[in-house]
Amino acid sequence: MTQAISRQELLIFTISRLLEGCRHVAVGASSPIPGAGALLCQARARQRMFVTVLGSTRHNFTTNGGVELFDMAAQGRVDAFFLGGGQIDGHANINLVGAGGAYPQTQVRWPGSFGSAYLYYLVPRVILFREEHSRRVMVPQVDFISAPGPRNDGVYRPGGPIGLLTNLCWFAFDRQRLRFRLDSVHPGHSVEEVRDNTGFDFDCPTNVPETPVPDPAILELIRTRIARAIGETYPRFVKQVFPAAA
Amino acid sequence: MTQAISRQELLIFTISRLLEGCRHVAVGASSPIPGAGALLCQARARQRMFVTVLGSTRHNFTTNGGVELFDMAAQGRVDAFFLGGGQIDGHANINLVGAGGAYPQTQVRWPGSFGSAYLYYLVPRVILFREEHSRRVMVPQVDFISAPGPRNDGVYRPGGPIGLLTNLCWFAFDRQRLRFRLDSVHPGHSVEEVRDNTGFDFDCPTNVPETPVPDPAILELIRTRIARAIGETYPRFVKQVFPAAA
Amino acid sequence: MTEHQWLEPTVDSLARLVPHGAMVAVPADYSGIAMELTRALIRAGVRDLHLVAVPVTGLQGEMLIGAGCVKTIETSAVTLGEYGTAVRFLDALKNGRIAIKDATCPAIHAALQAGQKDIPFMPLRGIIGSDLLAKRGDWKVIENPFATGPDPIVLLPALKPDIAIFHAPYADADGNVFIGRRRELVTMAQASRTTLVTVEEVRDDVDLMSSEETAAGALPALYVGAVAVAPRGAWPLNLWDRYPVDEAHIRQYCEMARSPEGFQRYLADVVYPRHAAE
Amino acid sequence: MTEHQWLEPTVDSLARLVPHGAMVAVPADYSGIAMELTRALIRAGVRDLHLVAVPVTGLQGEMLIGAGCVKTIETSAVTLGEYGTAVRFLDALKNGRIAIKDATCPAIHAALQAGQKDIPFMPLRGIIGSDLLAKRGDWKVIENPFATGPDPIVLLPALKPDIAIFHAPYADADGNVFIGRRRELVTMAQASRTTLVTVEEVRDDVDLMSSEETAAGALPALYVGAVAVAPRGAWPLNLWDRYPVDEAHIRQYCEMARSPEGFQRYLADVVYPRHAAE
Repeated sequence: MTQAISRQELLIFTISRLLEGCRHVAVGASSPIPGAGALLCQARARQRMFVTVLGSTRHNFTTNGGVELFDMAAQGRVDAFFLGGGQIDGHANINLVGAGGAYPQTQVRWPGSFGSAYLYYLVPRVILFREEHSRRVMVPQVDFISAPGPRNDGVYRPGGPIGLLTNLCWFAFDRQRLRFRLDSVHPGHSVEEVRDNTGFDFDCPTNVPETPVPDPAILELIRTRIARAIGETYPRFVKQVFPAAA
Repeated sequence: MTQAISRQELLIFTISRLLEGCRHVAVGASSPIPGAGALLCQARARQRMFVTVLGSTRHNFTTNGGVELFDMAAQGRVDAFFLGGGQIDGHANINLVGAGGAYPQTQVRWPGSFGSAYLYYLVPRVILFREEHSRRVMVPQVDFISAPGPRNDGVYRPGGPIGLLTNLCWFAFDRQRLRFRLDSVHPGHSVEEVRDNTGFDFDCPTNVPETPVPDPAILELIRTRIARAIGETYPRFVKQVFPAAA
Repeated sequence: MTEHQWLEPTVDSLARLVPHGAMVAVPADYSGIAMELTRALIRAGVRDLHLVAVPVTGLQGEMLIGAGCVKTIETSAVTLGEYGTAVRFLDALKNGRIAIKDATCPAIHAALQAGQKDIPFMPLRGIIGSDLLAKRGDWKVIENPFATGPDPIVLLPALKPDIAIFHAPYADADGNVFIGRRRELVTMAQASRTTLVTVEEVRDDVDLMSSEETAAGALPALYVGAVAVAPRGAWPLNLWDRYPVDEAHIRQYCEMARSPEGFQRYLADVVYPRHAAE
Repeated sequence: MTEHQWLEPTVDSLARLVPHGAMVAVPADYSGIAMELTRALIRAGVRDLHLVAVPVTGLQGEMLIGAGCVKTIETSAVTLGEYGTAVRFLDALKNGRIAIKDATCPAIHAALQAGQKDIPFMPLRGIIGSDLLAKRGDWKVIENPFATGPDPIVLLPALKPDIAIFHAPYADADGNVFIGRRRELVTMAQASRTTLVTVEEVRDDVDLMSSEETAAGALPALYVGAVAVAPRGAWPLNLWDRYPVDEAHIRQYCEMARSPEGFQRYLADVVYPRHAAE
């Protein structure tokens, strides 16, 4: 008997759908779900697809040091990447530095901006991924802009966000209107729940579809081959989420 | 019985004297005599000394590709280098491109400027080395400046020429006066011969000493260990000049 | 091995080559962290370091900050990853005991590459519109002189640390250091005035420069000021895939480092005893 | 080996991936010259190439120019070294059949590094006062914006070739290419839109990415558009220290290339027959 589809499995599947057609997907640190999503997409791709998982030995195609991923991104050789944020606002600005108080002595301090202030401009398909969907995270305006959302400011920017994936829903980012649009709500959740937990305005069609779920064959693939593959880099995650594959 | 000191041996020894105290000497392409001079200096040095011979596998301390030597030079990690020229003038301008006619369709064309237009500015002890000492080479003014001699023009220039070594003599370059000064004439040659074969003005003291020659122990070292070492990169040169070591 | 001029007898003697106030570059956890040397720096009481994380730091930066060795930290992140929060870093930052130059990873790499080439600056895409730029007085924006229309671009001043520090599997008989594909270590070393390296061992039977295969993964001795042997010198962190992270120990650290007193106890228990034993 | 999507059946089919007018980057003789591919390009009759020598060229550039494949050459030197003069190059230059962008080695490296980072330009020291700068309209001089006083510095626009081409000992089962410490090949490949490689062999038993030791000397397959097997593909040049230069052959070339007719005879004797045999 098949277990119910877990939250993580839905997110992994959704990410794999969002990555379709990519030649090279890179996944940053502390990102087991995006990593698994990229590996799932790769497993189902018809063309050759490269996946770079930061911290992996096996899924690592760089030999030129830490700078290579960034150079690749500038060269147009990274089709998709993932960014998160302690705060995300309705203009797709993201904050990975801190909240409250006066910088640098903010009340809350997160690790720092990592590569966001660069990759966000250059990777054509940036997926904002933040599991926690609350008004604490989804704010009207971030306190510190680690990386700005797209603006019509003349700055060289071949890349940018395609949307924001959370535990509740998938927002697509509209680069014309510079706003999020609620594109699908995950099974078991509602538009009202999304609205209640989002601090920024977003566009919302009259009928919001439900986020598609993986079919049994894909689910099986996630639970076996993909779980084992991502387990190389994230053993603890796999132990917790896919105990059978650990 | 010791053979007479050859022209090449005198040049090798003179170069080794000019390199004393260097931590790292680099030698460019097609430079067997500078290479041998650097290796002789290294063999006699009291401190650790690095010698990079372009084209050598053994005497090569770079692992970062062709750019590394140039980066090293900028970092102050190359103490001495050698440059030549199809033409050299009295302001220490050097021409490795061509002479006569209108660039690029010059009557004579040499291979090109190589790294001269960069290393000449950055390496503190550049030794101009050109065996042929004639009015064809030592001209009043070069037809094309591959790399300019030092000027008081405010351009960042920690390096520059210390002098010019030829088959006839050693000219020191005076960075105050921006002129060459005849410092020594090789045994068997005279100040008059130098003057007759030099197309540019230079300073000349009343008494010009003779260029020192290597003692028998050093000569033996050149003819054995140094000849074998440079033979890795320049077998033909060694076969011709040091047949016993080839 | 006493014939090696470049070999320091102990990690503590290596640490004494780092002067107060030095700008010190350290790699990210995946590149080999000289943790034993970090402990030796704390034992030596080094002060006022300008720590440059290439491009982020974790336990090493956290401990140096906690021990009061750091005046300024330049980094794209300070994180202990899944093990917890870098509490000593947060505490020092909040209380104004350290200055921070918040950066983004490629900017640190690019600024070091400028140092490596000894060019005064390096242009880099992105960054414009980020508050990072607003908070850093040292990054400039110019119009790209090669563009036909308006095209603002950031210029980063070169980073030229005094000293680069890392831990590697081994040095060969000539002092060349095996770094594999961790080429950020090459950039760090070349951009810095000198480099201090701890290694698991010195392999007198190896000449890394003797073949293309081995030379490809070598940092030439020319860049290395001094080396000291430190078996398991990255502990409690991992050294690449040579040995794993000591997770239990790092969890213990995180537990103790929650309070200043706990951190001092950690120093007394873990950092200082080795010194007494020497 | 037919399962390798990235493997072209012949060097001639690889050559057909180079369009007329392409900007093609080639390495210096010490880095592995794809001479069999060069002959295939001549056989294919490719025209109007913008050849970028990284940073100098020899027999490869000379032959491509002699055969009329090149419109512009960008290089720091064209030289056959001790074997003689590059007569076909000199002849084409003198008769205005090619344009030349004279450069200096570090400028070509730096411009490619700008291409590798996809930044629009790279500053570089030196050059000011050289006639190279005067003859090139594409290099600019600005005042260093970080200096307190006057400090002119050259900016080089990024070089982004369409195709990088070289010869290497082998590709592994995944199409990763062993390049040892010839890291200019990495810069070339990353700066270029794609890279075409000839190799002595494909080693299906090797996974270069599987260890730090071997990954250090690998160009990842991600950058490689296509590979063809060309045993002794650098002939008559050497491949690193794998096989030596065929000195007798190069002397024969130099002898024949003295006249246009002799060069045509060389093409007929050496370059075209291989095609007929396929």
